[in-house]
Amino acid sequence: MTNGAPRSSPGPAAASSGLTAPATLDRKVVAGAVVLALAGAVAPVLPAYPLTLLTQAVIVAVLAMSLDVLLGYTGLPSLGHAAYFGIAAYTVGILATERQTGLAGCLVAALLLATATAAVFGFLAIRATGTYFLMITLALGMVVWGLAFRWVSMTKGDNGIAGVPRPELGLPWSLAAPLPFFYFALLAAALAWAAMGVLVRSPFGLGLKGIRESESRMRALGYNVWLHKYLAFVISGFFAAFAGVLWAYYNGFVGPVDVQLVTSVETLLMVALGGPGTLAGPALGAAAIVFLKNFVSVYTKRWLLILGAVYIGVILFAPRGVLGAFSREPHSAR
Amino acid sequence: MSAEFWITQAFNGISYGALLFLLASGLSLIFGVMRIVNLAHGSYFMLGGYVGLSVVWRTGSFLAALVAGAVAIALIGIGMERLFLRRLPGQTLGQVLMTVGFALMFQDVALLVWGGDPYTIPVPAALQGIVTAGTLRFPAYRIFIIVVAVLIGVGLWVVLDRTRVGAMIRAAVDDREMAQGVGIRVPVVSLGVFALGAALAALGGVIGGGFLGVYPGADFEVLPYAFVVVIVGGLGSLPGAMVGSLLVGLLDNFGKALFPELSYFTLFAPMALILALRPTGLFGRA
Amino acid sequence: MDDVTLAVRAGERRALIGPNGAGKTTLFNLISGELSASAGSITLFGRDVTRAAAHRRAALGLARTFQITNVFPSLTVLENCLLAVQALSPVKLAMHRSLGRYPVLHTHARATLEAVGLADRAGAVVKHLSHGEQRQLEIALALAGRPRVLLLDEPTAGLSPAESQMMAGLIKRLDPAMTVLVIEHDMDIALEIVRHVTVLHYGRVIADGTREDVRANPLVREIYLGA
Amino acid sequence: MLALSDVHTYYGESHVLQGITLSVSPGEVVTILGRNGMGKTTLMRSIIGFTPPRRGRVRFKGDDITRWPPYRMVERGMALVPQGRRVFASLTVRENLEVARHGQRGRWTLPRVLELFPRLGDRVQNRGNKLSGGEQQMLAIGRALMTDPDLLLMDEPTEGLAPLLVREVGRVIAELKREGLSILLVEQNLPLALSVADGVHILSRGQIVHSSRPAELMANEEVKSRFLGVA
Repeated sequence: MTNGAPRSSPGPAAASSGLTAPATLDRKVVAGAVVLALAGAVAPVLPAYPLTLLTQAVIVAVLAMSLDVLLGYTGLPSLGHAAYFGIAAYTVGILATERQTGLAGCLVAALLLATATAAVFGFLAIRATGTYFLMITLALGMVVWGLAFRWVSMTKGDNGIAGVPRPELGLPWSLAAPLPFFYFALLAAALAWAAMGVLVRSPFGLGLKGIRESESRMRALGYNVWLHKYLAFVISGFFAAFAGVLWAYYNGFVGPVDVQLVTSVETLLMVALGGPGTLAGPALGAAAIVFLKNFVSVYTKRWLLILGAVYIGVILFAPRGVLGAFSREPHSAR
Repeated sequence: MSAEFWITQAFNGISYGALLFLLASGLSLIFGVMRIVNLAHGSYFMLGGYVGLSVVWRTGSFLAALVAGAVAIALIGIGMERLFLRRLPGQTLGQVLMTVGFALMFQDVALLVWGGDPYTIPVPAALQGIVTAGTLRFPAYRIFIIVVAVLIGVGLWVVLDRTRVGAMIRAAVDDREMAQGVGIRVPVVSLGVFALGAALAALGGVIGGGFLGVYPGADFEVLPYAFVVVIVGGLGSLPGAMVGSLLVGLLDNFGKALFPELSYFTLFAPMALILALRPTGLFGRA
Repeated sequence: MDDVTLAVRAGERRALIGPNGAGKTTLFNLISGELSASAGSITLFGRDVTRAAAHRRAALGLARTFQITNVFPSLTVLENCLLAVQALSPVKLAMHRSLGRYPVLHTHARATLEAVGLADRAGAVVKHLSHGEQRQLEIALALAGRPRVLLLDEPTAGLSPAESQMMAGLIKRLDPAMTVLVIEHDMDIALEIVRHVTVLHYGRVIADGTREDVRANPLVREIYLGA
Repeated sequence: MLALSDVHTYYGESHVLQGITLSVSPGEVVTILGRNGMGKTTLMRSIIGFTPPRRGRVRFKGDDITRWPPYRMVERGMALVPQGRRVFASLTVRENLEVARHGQRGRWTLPRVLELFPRLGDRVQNRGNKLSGGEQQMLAIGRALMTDPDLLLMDEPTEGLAPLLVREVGRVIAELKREGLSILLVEQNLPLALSVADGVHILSRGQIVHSSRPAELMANEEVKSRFLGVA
């Protein structure tokens, strides 16, 4: 009832979708489709290395978009998102190398296992808000990293699982070759993008944005806020797992690095860089970081230093709209 | 398993918990006063160890290493707070990303300066012995760690609970805005707490360097431990950091000894349980 | 709050008044479920809801507005209203189809905006609205679910006199079957809307009756005017 | 002592104070009246620096303090008794008072504050969160006095207090006034407000809509009913 209490600041500026004007929606979809088609068109003429990076960017973009569903749309900053990505990647790695399981089997098992983990973790994390949510997701993410690192009989520990074979789909082109695999990844990413795009524009997706803006109002309107947040958490984990499956096939290797804290934070950076709550933005942010990391590491050994500076620079110099969205907690806690 | 096993493991757990306390108490204090989630806190631990190492090499004095490590890292902390973090009040995500940026840069700088090889900080001869009690053997250095942690814990408690400065810090934790409204220079208090937290982590790094060693990657290895301590104990609570450190130290040791492959699981599962029952930790307030 | 007993009949219009800190908003928070009562019971349409979560009470037909405007600032006016419209329907959990495929929701949302006079602002982002328009939206969100009981917490807070008059008109035009409980400081406005007034002071009901009764009540006069 | 000229304050986009001009002379008690949500607390927050004004100036003892951090205002001799008391929950009564001690002049000391509020004397070792509402209010006032102020900002010091305690607060305000302290008082309890005030302003929708002496306001039924009353 304090009339002097600072009101929580508004959410991201770029958040409102083209919902009210179907024309804008179409234009966005068209723009996205054009970008995808363009990527598909230039791929055959690209040299091997840029094509590899492009494939990587496409896959990581799915991971970044999955986090955006949670962070940008629902307002929940997860610091353990690599967990679902990593669990799926490990599942594929282990099944494909030790049991020669095919694509369908790997995909189903990986999505199930990672989504189930998200369902358990979400149950623990959704109870907390603000900083506590951040720290709990961090700690839960570390559980997965710890297992990857220490459960040597299952995960081969620090050595990781190498030689993950790419699936054979019975097509004339082998996915072992870079170009067919790129198209495979592109198609998969487009599907994931479309699915998440529909999700955030659906009635449920609007509910998520409402939660980001005001939980108390949502409760008063009759929403079960917990349920919405929980579903968003699990769905976000599902799409992260989808990216993890692609990653395992792309990289041919799965190791603790895929589930570590820095991977989770890097995904946050991609979302923040591209603009939370836009899907396309985080996808572009993902591409930007992937290219930056790889190009810089070609020219200098000091790429960590530069990447660190990028983190700090993004926070200091990115327009306030990009991060202002997250200054929700009034800093005079009462 | 023999009683000897249990006692030795418990002792190891407690001494590791003592080291964690040095790390986590600073993290918890910083969070309490400034609401900053500092992901560079593990870097303070690692850099403290490296600075201590260089000082021992140069001077041969362990004591000088402790002092130099703490002071150097306190200065780094002051620079980070004053020049960067202060620009992001209340922006949790921005703080997380920025402190990770610093952590990556520190990691690279350490690699540049000290190389990729692991080192151990040589400890004074007086701390190298073994204390025996019947058939039990306790390394003197681990006893030293416990003593240091107890002294620092008591010191922190006395300062926080018994002095005017401590009351000012607690006032800033309770209500940052109103603390300014009664004339407390909260920005100065914050800076001091940040420097103290960084210095404690660095102290932990130098001491830890004597038995865990100093090596690249130590920063992100200890960080989750510190976070678990703070989460379990409750953000911003000194007693919470004490109890949390002991709990985590014991769980980690017994976990590693009994279920080596699942040792992280044995550490984090109880944490999850505590959180499910008390989302703000054992001693935390909402 | 201290031992408040209040019974409101269906279709009744009642104002809740009292000095700052008298517990009016606290009472609303108890009724809507934002807070839970430590003792006593709250009954809605004959059903005990004392321990029910806020969203369950809303599902029973209870809606409220907030004293400090509580809307969704970076969404458009229409999106705000759609959120309220879909709130009590299972559609809110649909995630496989875009919201544009549910014309019924849009029709209902636009009708609600029409009712509060915001139809021409449907596409505007809420944070760019004037304060008065945001207060109108506040009401629209509560009305969109076609509630049976409506709690209005200072609907005219921060409005200019002209805007307040408009708001009063809007409230008077509400479906007469709807029960309305309103916290209002501006007595002129309150008395235009309601016949019954309850006065709270220090978390207790100190007067209850028609506006004439309350106006003449010496205790009320003393609290407000020291006369 | 204190002078505000054309102060405008915003919360985000919302324009809460719309050009406030007022002043408090040494030794004077000025009261701000007005209903809920009219900007009274925002006014206090703007003066002490919690929510600095976006436009306009605040002058205090000759200095332009508009953008000073709150602790500097306090060091200069301004103190706040905030709405909702906001005593430090984890500090004892004694500590709550001690952390606020800044003044060099020593007019207010721990014993003197305890003399003014005997009830606090019995509870010096209790933590802030163990006090009753009335005791918290006493502590909030005592804490403000410990900073040794020349100007006291009091934001609804009787909010939610039982009638006996309201009288107690009234007694304290009168005593402080006798000591020569300048006070800017926000109050909804009209009898109390009028009994201590030298001047009265009514705040409505972020603007001052009426200024007069207490006696004039007492006699002006129209203004009272329009901005304050029920009748």
